[in-house]
This record gives sequence, structure tokens and C-alpha cells, in this order.
Amino acid sequence: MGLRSYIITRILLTIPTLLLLLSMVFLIMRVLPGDPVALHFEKKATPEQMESMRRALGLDTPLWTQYIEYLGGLVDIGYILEHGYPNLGKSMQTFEEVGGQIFSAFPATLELAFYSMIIASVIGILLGVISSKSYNSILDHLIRGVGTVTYAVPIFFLGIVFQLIFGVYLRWLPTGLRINPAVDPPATITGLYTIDSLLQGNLFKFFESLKALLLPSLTLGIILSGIFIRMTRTNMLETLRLDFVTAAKARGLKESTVTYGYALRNAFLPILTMMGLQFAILLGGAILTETTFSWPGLGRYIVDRINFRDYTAIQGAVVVFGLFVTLVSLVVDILYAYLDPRIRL
Amino acid sequence: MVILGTIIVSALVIMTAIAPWIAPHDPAKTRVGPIREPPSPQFPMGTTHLGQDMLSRILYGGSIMLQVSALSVLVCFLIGVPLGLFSSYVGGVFDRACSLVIDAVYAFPGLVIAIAISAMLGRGVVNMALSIAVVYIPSYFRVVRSQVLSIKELTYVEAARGIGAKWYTILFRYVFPNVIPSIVVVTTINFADAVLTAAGLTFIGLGVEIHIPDWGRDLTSGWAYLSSGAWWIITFPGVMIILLALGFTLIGEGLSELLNPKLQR
Amino acid sequence: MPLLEIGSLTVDYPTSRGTIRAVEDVSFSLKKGETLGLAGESGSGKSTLGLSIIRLVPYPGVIVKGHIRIDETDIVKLREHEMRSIRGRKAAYIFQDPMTSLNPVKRIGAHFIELIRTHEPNTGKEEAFERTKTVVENLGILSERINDYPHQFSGGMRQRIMIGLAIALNPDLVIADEPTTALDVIVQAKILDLLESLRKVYGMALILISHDLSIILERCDKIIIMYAGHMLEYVTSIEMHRNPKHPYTQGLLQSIPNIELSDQKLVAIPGSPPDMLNPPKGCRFWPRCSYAKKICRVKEPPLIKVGRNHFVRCFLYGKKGVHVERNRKS
Amino acid sequence: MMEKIELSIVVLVLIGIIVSSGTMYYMTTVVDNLSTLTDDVSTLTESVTNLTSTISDLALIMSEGFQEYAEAIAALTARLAAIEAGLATKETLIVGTTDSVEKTLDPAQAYDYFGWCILQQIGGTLVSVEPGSPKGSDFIPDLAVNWSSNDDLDIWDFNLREGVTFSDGTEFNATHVKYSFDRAIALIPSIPEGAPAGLGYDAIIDRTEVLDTYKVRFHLKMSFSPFLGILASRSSTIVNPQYAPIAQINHTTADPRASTPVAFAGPYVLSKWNRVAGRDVEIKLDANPNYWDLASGYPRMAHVIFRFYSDAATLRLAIEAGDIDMAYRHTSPTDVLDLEDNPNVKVWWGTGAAIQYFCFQTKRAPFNDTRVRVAVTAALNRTAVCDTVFLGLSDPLYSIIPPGMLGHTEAFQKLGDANYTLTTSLLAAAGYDATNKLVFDLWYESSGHYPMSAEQALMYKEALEGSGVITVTLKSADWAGYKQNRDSEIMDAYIYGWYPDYVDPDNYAFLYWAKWIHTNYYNETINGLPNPSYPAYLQQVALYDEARATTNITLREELYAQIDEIAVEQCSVVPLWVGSGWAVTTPPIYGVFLDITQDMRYWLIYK
Repeated sequence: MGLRSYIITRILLTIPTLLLLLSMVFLIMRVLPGDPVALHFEKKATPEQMESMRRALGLDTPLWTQYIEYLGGLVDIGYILEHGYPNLGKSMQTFEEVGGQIFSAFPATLELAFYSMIIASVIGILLGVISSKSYNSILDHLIRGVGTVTYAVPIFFLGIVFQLIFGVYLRWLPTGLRINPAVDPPATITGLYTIDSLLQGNLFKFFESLKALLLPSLTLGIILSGIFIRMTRTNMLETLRLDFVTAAKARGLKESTVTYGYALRNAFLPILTMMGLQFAILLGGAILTETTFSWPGLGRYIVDRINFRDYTAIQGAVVVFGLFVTLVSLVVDILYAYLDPRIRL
Repeated sequence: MVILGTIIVSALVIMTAIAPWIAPHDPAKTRVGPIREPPSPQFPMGTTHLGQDMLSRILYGGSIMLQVSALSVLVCFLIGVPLGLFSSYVGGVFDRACSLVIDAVYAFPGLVIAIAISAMLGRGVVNMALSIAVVYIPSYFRVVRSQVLSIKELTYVEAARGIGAKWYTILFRYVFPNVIPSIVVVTTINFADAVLTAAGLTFIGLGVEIHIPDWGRDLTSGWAYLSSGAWWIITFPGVMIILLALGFTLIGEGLSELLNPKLQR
Repeated sequence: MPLLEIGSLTVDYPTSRGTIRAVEDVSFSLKKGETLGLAGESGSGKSTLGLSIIRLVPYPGVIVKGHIRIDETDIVKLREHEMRSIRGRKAAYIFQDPMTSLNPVKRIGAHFIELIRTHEPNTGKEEAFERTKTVVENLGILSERINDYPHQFSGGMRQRIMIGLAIALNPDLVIADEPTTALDVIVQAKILDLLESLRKVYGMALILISHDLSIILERCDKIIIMYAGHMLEYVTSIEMHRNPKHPYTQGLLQSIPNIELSDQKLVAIPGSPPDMLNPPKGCRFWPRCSYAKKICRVKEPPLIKVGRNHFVRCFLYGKKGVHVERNRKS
Repeated sequence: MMEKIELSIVVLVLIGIIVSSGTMYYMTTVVDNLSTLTDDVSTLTESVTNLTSTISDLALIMSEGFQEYAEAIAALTARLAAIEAGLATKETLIVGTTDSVEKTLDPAQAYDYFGWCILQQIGGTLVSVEPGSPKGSDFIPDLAVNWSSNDDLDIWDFNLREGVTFSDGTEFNATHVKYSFDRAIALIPSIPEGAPAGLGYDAIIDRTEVLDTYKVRFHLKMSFSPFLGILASRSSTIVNPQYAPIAQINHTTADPRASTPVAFAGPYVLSKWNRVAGRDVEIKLDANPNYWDLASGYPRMAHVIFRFYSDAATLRLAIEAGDIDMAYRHTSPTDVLDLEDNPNVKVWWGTGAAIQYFCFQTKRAPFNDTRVRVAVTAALNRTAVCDTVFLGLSDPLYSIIPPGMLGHTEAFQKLGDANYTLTTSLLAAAGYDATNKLVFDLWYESSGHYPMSAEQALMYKEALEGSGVITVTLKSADWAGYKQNRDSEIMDAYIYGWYPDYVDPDNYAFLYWAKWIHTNYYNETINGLPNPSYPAYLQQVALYDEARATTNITLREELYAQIDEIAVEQCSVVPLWVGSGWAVTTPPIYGVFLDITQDMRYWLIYK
């Protein structure tokens, strides 16, 4: 099957998944106790007022109508072209476009996720390779120990410890926010501070935002690296026992060539797939990390909004998260196909 | 590893169990001592910002974590396993549907769902457990399913079918026993995850009521007093949670290593 | 002077359940251009012996005793990087299963170029490429295929490539470990012929490891019969044809179908090879030996010389060793 | 006691031993591999060398890249210096906060602390409370220069300041005043959650009349003495018609009209307002070039920049690290007390006006029985909460009207704190005792809408149960659920808080019977039966209206005192404590006024 058709099928497959997610959340949110309408009145409002507010919020229609309307809004191409983001409805609390809110918050999460992923992969793969190469030795046990422990640490605990060490005592890195408060954030192009500041050739802001990024992404990355270490190690062990590795050794190739060019290169494919799967976990962790580092991202947005019963907001966030995860897994699959000569699409 | 893990977990369980007899104070009682008192002979782990005895809270505090994780694991097990067995054995449209739903949940950041659900259900051990369970059912389902699909085709199962054994006989007599090992592994890992997720939920403010001593809550509330140098409020619970999660993880990893012949050299 | 000289080599596999002595007290030597066959049932330690020559005994195996001299240098003492310069350059190894012995994500050509440039760092890309072409053509493979991936080749083709990789740097010694077992019969002969011809062309010494005595008989000058890590008999193939000494060897020969003898009845050796964790005391073979005497059970027989280039490890032969009549109709 | 401690220590040590021995056991499996350690290390070093080599290559490339950037960097560092200089100068004030504007900055809707705070910086009102006024009852001219009212207090005239312009240059006159109030009232139906609705503009103001270009008259529906207080509140901010259409429904921050900098005539203009996901991430105020009081040197600072932190802990770290000039709203009590000992920062203490109170659901047992309500009230322990939870930063409150304000009393002192003798006797009368305890749910808000709610609730529970005749079940809901529970009247007892709209007892006293608290205390009948408390309620309302209608201070004092007296007998709503605000600054910073109005007037602050 050709690459294009492959991708297309993959995308088509994601649609029902997303739809399911959406419907589930839609229902869950509607069952939540706490009426968003009531939240608009500091003091008890008259029934008429409640009714008008209910109408304003579009909650006066029956559930299924709301549902259909919501789905309709999602696929409203004209709207997307106009605003640059899909119509996710209006916030139940602030009446703002949820789409706008989410896409203003998303870059922060994306940036965090991206850097943490890099950190996690580097630590995970390097340590994993080393420990697999020195199988069943002290080093191996140490590294595995590290991996296991990191897996068991509550992510926000690690974050707090980092804040304490690097923020409070050493004063090296900021303990929160996306950039040093004394500095105006770079003008928004992509919303990723590091990228924007570079695009504007402002290295100072670039380093400032990098400094702010370091602690959160390190926290998230280290936690995740535990899993990566384990994955890499297992796969490496399996690959290292394959004939072609021994054969390569028998040809007197360099140690590094054998390890990286032969073993890792082949072990990497399954690792890649698992990384894709870990992405959901990473985003979950991002929620806690963002709360710990007052990082204005999608995770904190959700936590904020749940208290307001902001149906539309949470639905929107869920949809975006879902899209993101599926997109990543799609990319991973394509990468896999690309990297493995046996699958020539 | 398994042994070490078991030691840790059982040690903590015992500690929590005998807390009422050994705890020097009522863990919830405020102002048993001065507030935010650093560790001292009289308060070996210091006191909280309300002057509660940290030591007593540590001794008691595990019960919530343990209850939540145990309960959620139980729920996962009772739903995930049978569902996985049945749907994969039956196959066809039902199987497809199940897998689709499960994958939808699986592909999604579990914490978000957990948060939403536990916000819906409100506080309390059971509610926390349920919201966590929902997140981890998929992993059971998937493991069981993949296993069954492979076992189903094995000759002896074919044979059993051949001699006209009832489907449930086959499922529970022939298939289920072979699935158990991998389930055990998932379960232990799930325990660890449940503990951490519970801590996470508490951190976001969806934990149990304040008068119930809980490591997660102390860890969270301790955060605010860290910058005023009250390290003991956050450190001890943090360490305990790590120990508990670590214990389960060790068991899980150890088992999976034992059960994974690929890694036997 | 011998190209390869092995003295009282002993290899152990320490495992959690105890130590397996896979090769015990093996000594032999090999001259330039000679061919030696290592025969024995699987688990007899022949592969371990072969691998220990390039010091690649798989984890957790270790060479505990003895020396392996290639051109007078004892490789057992060499450091890892020095060892690397020997592998592939002086001594090459051909593995059993060609399907899994090539890096699936590397092009065929890349394997060769990599090999050449590792050992001769100052060869340019083009030169390496040209050499690769010639080698591949010698193997009877179209040179334009060197840009294909392994999975695009058949088993036989891949084994040819493995052979090519082995001889690419024109080593003095090639060790072929069951080179044809994984292939179907028609291909087997072709591969072996190829190996034979190339060996003649390049004048290399060859160690052919196989459980199939017939192959070894027809292609090797010298033969070593391995059993449970022990060298039971060390003999030239001609001598082996004329009078095999060891009961085990005889048994093996009887289990080979022979076209000349239409009415030959094949006799299999009773019993099965011993558990290497606790091998039988005394002679390793006595439980299956029809001539076993009391002494065989208690004392380990020494390797004794019974003729020119003919050694055997059995109490049946000694100073006044009893000659067993070969119960072979003639 | 001690031996118990020893016992538990022993157990912990045992666990320690077990765990460590387990670890040892685990390590022993490792020890036999000690031999392999060396080549592991070599492996490690090798991989490290591989890594370093690649890194060095990378570094090379990077350095080349930086070569090109060299001049750029130089230029940038120069700019950086400039930036920092700019930030460091007396021109800019950086304020860190955990607040965020809730919805909008339109006076017709905004009803949250921070929204009002920003509005005060960018908007003008007819009159305003004199900074530092002890009772918050001294009014000074703002957009009006002087005023007068008739004896019935239902007609008020204002002479407006001439030559004032909105920041877009529009000349300010009486029509704008009329417009602003007409608009506020007109919008009440469509924005019932807005401040004008909350303050009951439609109930108080009959109509606004333009007498002259610079003279305006308010006709009120009742005699209303605290009218100046209302006029000084944010919801009375005068708007520029051009930017605040009259028929505007559903204000949003996305809607430019809600926050346009030129809509008002205050000391500052809003030059930047970025929100991410409905939370502020950037707010910048610049001095209003057309501000009428520029002559006297206001605003003192050319720029005010707000930085937004998600929690008090981070805010504290920021002020300590000197990232910000000022931390306002709010560092935690613990932190602020720490900071007070920190020589590098200065803490400014304010006067309290934020109160919290205990509510009883009177429509069903047990709290339909007045005796039970009084008994529980007597068992409460305010001081414990104030000392332990708020570390003395909030004070016990024995009247719904906070101290320092007209009409404050100590009425509830009569019932005392943790006065268990009274509690037991009253409960005994009501049929409860140690065997048959009084059992009820105490609810608190769990999503941080009020400070330290959980801790408070815990301490109240303890105090009440200390009586030995009460059992309290703690329950909680986040702000959403909490409000809903309040309206559906399912909570036996619950804690609520109040922040003044305008500084006047009139804005507090009514809390005893405020309908939106849903105590049902104010109903004539409950479940068909006559409500025994109803007469008391009528009495209180009568006193309240009388107090509204007079300017006679002593009389008002007297009337509010009587309301408190009745409240003590009824205990429908019980005052708990009054909290004061505080600000933390990194000196040198002057001109911080934290008076009873709870307003932060940034235009007075200077370095």
C-alpha cells in the first residue's frame, strides 16, 4: 500500500476514536454536579435571569441538539479559515471563543512537551544502551535502579525539589512562568518563546525563555526517562543477541559501530513506537508540571476550568489533546515506515 | 527485585495497620505542639502548619493511598480482565467496538480523564479509586486481549474445541491460566501508577477531606511552607509515597523479568 | 610453523545453576591452506571452540585455560581493540544462519565498504566501492545489487554475501560454522563449492564446523571429533576412512548413508548426549558406549597417539590396546 | 506518651532496617559482578567519548553559527542593558500578583477584586474615598468638585470638574454621567451577574438628570445616606459613550469595547492586556497624558506592569528573588510573616474589611431550633483559627460590621469562644447530650476561593467536638458545587465570606438576612409552619432601613448596634473573623495606602 493511502487510512481511523473521546467527555461533563449558569450569579438570581443566561450559554436546547451543534461547529471550514482554529464553542464562564483560548495556551504545553521529550529520549536511550551493553553488571543494576526510582517519584514532588534547589537556594533558574518577569515575552509568531525569540534574532530573550524552560522540562523529562531507559535496555538486549551483531563483531568492526550502527539502529524501531505511546503519559504529566511551575499551558487551563464547570472549555481541551496524541502516533508510524527498509511504502 | 519490592510494600502496609497502637498522637488533632516545629525529640518528624504531629500522620497516612490503589486495581481487574477475555475470544464486531473504545481511552492522557471524573464524583476514597480505575482498565484489556488472541490459535485449544468443550470451559480452563502471568505484572505496575495518580489528584485538590491524614495531602500542603524552610512537612510524605510506588514498581519489574524468557540468558 | 595453534583450551559457562565446561583441554594446530573439520552433535562445544578462536564466546562464556596462537600471537592475552584488528582481517567467521547475519537496515554494499574502511582506514570511498564490486562479482552476484537491502536476497545469496564478507580482506583463516545447515540441499553443495574454490584462490586455511560428518569427510584434510566438550579423536580424513578408532566415531560413520553399499544398514548411536551441568565421571561417552569397561566409568581416558596424525581418547587403545574389529561388511 | 513515641520510632527504624537490608540483599546479587565493573567503566567512558566527540562537532558548528551572531549579540547585550535600565528606573513599577481579571473591565459588569482594581487605575468616578481615611467615610472630589443633597437624602446634586477629557480627547460633561448610570441600569437585566445588579442600582436610583453642562442630579427611589459610597465604587466609573455602547450584551475580554483604553478618564490607560486561556498573562498601564490631576504630579509612575503567578508560594519566591518590585494579592500569612524578618523587603499592613461568617440552614432540623444555633455559635473558637490558621493576621469578629467601621460592636462576645458550659446547657435543653450528640455536616469551599478554608473547617470541627456533645462531619465542594449546594439549601452549616462593594455598614449589616445566602431565616413560613425568627428579621430590616435614611452618625451607630443585638439572639449568620490585606515591596517604594477600602491606588506609588 502506498504511503499516501497509508496515511489517509490512518487519519480516517483516528476520526472515530476522536468522536468517541469527545462524546464520552461531552456526557461526563453534563453529568457533573454544579450548573455553569448558577456560577454567573454572585447573589441569587431570578428565574428569568437564569433563563436568559441559560439561553446565552446555549444550554436551553436538549442535549442531543447541543451535541449536534457542537460537532457541526467543529467541522465548520469557513470558521476555521476565518479564525485559524476550529469552532469549539464559547466558554461557559467568560463567553470567549474556546478555540482562541486553547490555541493561545497550546504553544506553552507544546514547548514543554517537546523539550521534555528530547531530554527524556537522550537520557533514556543513552543510559539504556550503556546498561544493556554492560548486562547484569553493577553499572547495569545502578542504571536500572535509577530508572525504577524515577518512575516511582511523584512528578510534582521532583518539580518542587528542583524549584527548591535551583530556584530558592542556588537562585540559578526561575521557579515559574515562561520567562523572567522582568522581561517582556517575545512577540507572538508561533507562540513558542524559544522559536519566536530566535526568529526575532533576540538571543537574550531566547536564553531567558530557555532558562525558564529548563526546570519544568527537566522534571518531566527525567520522570519519563525512567520508562525510556527500561524500554531501550530491553530492546537492546534482544537485539544485541541477534546474529548480525555477533557477525559484525566477528568482522572486527568498531565497538561504537556495532552498538549504535547495528544494535541501536535496529532496536530503535520498537523504541520509537513505544515513545509514541508514552506521549499520552507525557501530556498527563504536563498537567502536573504546569501546575507546579505556574506554566500557562493547556494542562493548567483544564484544571482551572473544571472548577467552573466550563463544559465547552474542557471539551475543547480534550479534543485538542486527542488530536495532538493521534497526530504524534501518526507521525511515529510514518517515521517507522520510513526508517525500516523492510517496509517500503 | 521482587523480594525487595515485597519487603517494602509489606513493611508499609504493616506500619499503616498498626499505626493506631504506636502513633503518639491523634494524626488529625491540631495544636498538639507548636506549629511548624522542626523535628525534635518530642516530635521526631516535626509538626504541620496546624501543629499536628507529623510522625503520627506519616504512620496513619498510608491507608488512603493503599485503599485507593487496592480498590482501583480491584475494579480494573474485575472489569478489564473479563472484558478482555470475552471480547477477544468472541471476536467480531463486539471485539472491534470494545477495542475502539478502549484504544480511545488508552490513547488519551489518563490524568485528564481521572481529573474530570473525580471532579464529577466528588471527594472520597471510592470516587478516587473509580476515576483512577477508568484510566487503567484499557491496559488490562489490551494485555489480556493480545495474549488470548495468540493462545486462542494454539493447538491444544483447537483440540479442546475439537472435542466439543463449552466456550466458557475453554476460556477459563485453557485460556485464562495462560494469561494470568502477564495480568499479574500489569496489576503490580497498576498499583504503582494508582498510587502516583492518587497523589496527583490530591495535588490538584481532588483528594480526601482534610480531617483524614493522607500522605498526598501533606505532600501538597507542605509545598506552601517549603519556602519558609519547613522541609519536614513535604519531605517525609514524599519519601513514603516514593517508597510505596517504588515497592510496587520493583515487584512489577521483577516479575515481568522473570516471566519474560527473552531476557533470560 | 603453524598458522593456528591451540593448546589445552578450556572454556566455561558459569550459570546460576552451575558451571558448564563447554570445551575442555582441546589442543590442535593448523597450517596455512589446511582444512580442518570439527564434527560432533549439537552441544558438543564445536561452535564454542570456533568462536573462542576469534574470542567471541557468547556471554557468560569465558576462556579459563589454554592458549590460542594465530601467527605466534596468543590472542587470549590480547586487549579488545587489538583483537578487533585480527577479526575479519586475519581470521574471519561465517555464521550458520545467513537470514539473520546481515544488518537488515544496511545496504549490502555498505556492509563491505564499512568492513574495508574499518580495517584499512586510508582506503577512499570509491576504491572501497570498486573492491566491493569485484568481490561481489566473484560471488556470482550482479554488482548492481549491492545497493539492495538484505531482505531482498534469498538465503543462498545471503550466505554467498556472508562468505564474501569473510574473504573480502583475504584473511589467513576462515571459520565456517555450519555454513549450509540453514539452506536447502541443492544450494548447500553450491555454497560449499564456492567456499572451496575461493579458499583455493586465496589460499586460506579453513575450519569447517558441522554436525554432518559426510560433508567434513569429503572436504577436509584433518578432522576433529568433539563430544561433550572433549576431543575424542583427531585424525586425517583418509585415516578416518580406513580405520576410525573411537567407538563414537565408528558409530557416527555407521549412521552415514553410503551410496556404494546398497545393502548397508544404518545404525544410530543409542542414548543421547550427556547433561553438561553434571557430565558422567570418567569417559564422557561411556553411558552410550557398547565397549564400556569399569575403568571408563571412573577414570578419564587420556588422548593417546595411535598412528601418524591420529590421536584418540579411549581406553580401548593403549600400549597394548585391543584392536576392535570394525563390524563393517566388506 | 514518650514511650509511645519511642515505640513508633522503633517501628520506623525497623522499617528502615528492613528496607536497607532488602537493598543490601539486592546489592549482593550485584556484588559478584564486581569483576565486570572495570570493563563497564570502559564501556561507559567509550560511549561518553562517542558522545563528547559528537558534542564537540556540534560545538564547532554552533561556534561558527555564533561567529555570525557576534555583532548581533553585542548589539543585543547593549539593548538588554537598555531594557534593564528602563525597568530599573523610577519610571516603571513591576507588580506580581496571583489575581487575574475574571471577565471584563466594563464597570457595568466587572465584579471581581482585580477587575475593580484595574478599573480604578484607568477610570474616574464622581467622588472617591480619601486615601487612608480611617472609616472610609471621608470623600474627596474626583470628577465632581462639590456636591449636596436634600434632607430626605433622595436628591443629590453634583458640580462636575471642567476641562477634563477622556484619554481619546473627548471633553467630559454631565451627559456622560447620565449616560454612564443609565447604561449601568439598562444593562442589569442582561448582565444580572454584574456589579450594578449586585449593588442594586435599579432599586436605589430612580433617574439621572442633566441640569447643566457641568451639573448633574440624581433622583433616588429612597432616602439613602451611603450614596457617596456607591458613587465611589468601581461600578460608578464614568464611561465614554463612544466606546461603551448602551445596548451591549455579553461583555467579553475578546470584545475590544470591554477594555478599550480610551473608554475612561483615570490616571492610567490600559496599554497592554494579554490573556491566555482566560487568565491574564500581561497587563501594562501607561500614564494617561490627559489625566486631569497631572499638575499635582499624578500618576507618579510612568508605567505599571503586572506579572501573574499561579500560586502564593511562587509569588513569594519572586519577591524574595527581587524579580518584582511589589507583591500584592497575595502571599500566604506564613510567607508574609517570614518576609517581615527579611531586611531586603518591606511589608505594608492594611486595615481589615474582608470578613468570613458561619451560616446555618434554618429551614430544617437541627438548625430550625434557635437554641441549637446559639449553642453551636458559643462552641466556636475564633481565636484558635485566627492564631493557628492565620497566624494572627486576621482578628476574631464579633459583629458582622468590621472594626474601624461605623457601627462595629462586640455583640457576639456575649456568647464567648468555646463557651462549652453554655453550649451543653442549651443543647441539653434542646435534647442533645454526650450520649445523644448533635450531628451535622459542616461544608467548606475546596477550590481556593477563600483562604485556608479546609484548615479553618478542621479547626471549627475540633472546637465544636471539644464540647463533647457535638459531632461534625466535614464536607466540601469546589466553588461551582458549593454555590449550587447553597442555592439548593442542602448544607446544614457552611462558611461564607464577604468583600465590601463600598465602605459602609450598609454594605455589611444586611448579611444577617441576605436572601442569596439561603438561610431561610428571612421567610415568614418554613414548610408551611410560621418561622419563629420572622419577627426578629422584620425588626432588623426596619432598623436597617432607618439607618439608611439618616446621616446622623450616632443614630446610625445605635441602629446597627441593635441589629447586632438581635443577631446574637438569632444566630442566623455568625461573624467569624476579619482579615486585613498586606503588600510586600522591595524598597525603595513609597506611597502605598492599604486603607479600609481595600483599594490599591497605584498612581500614588513612587520609588
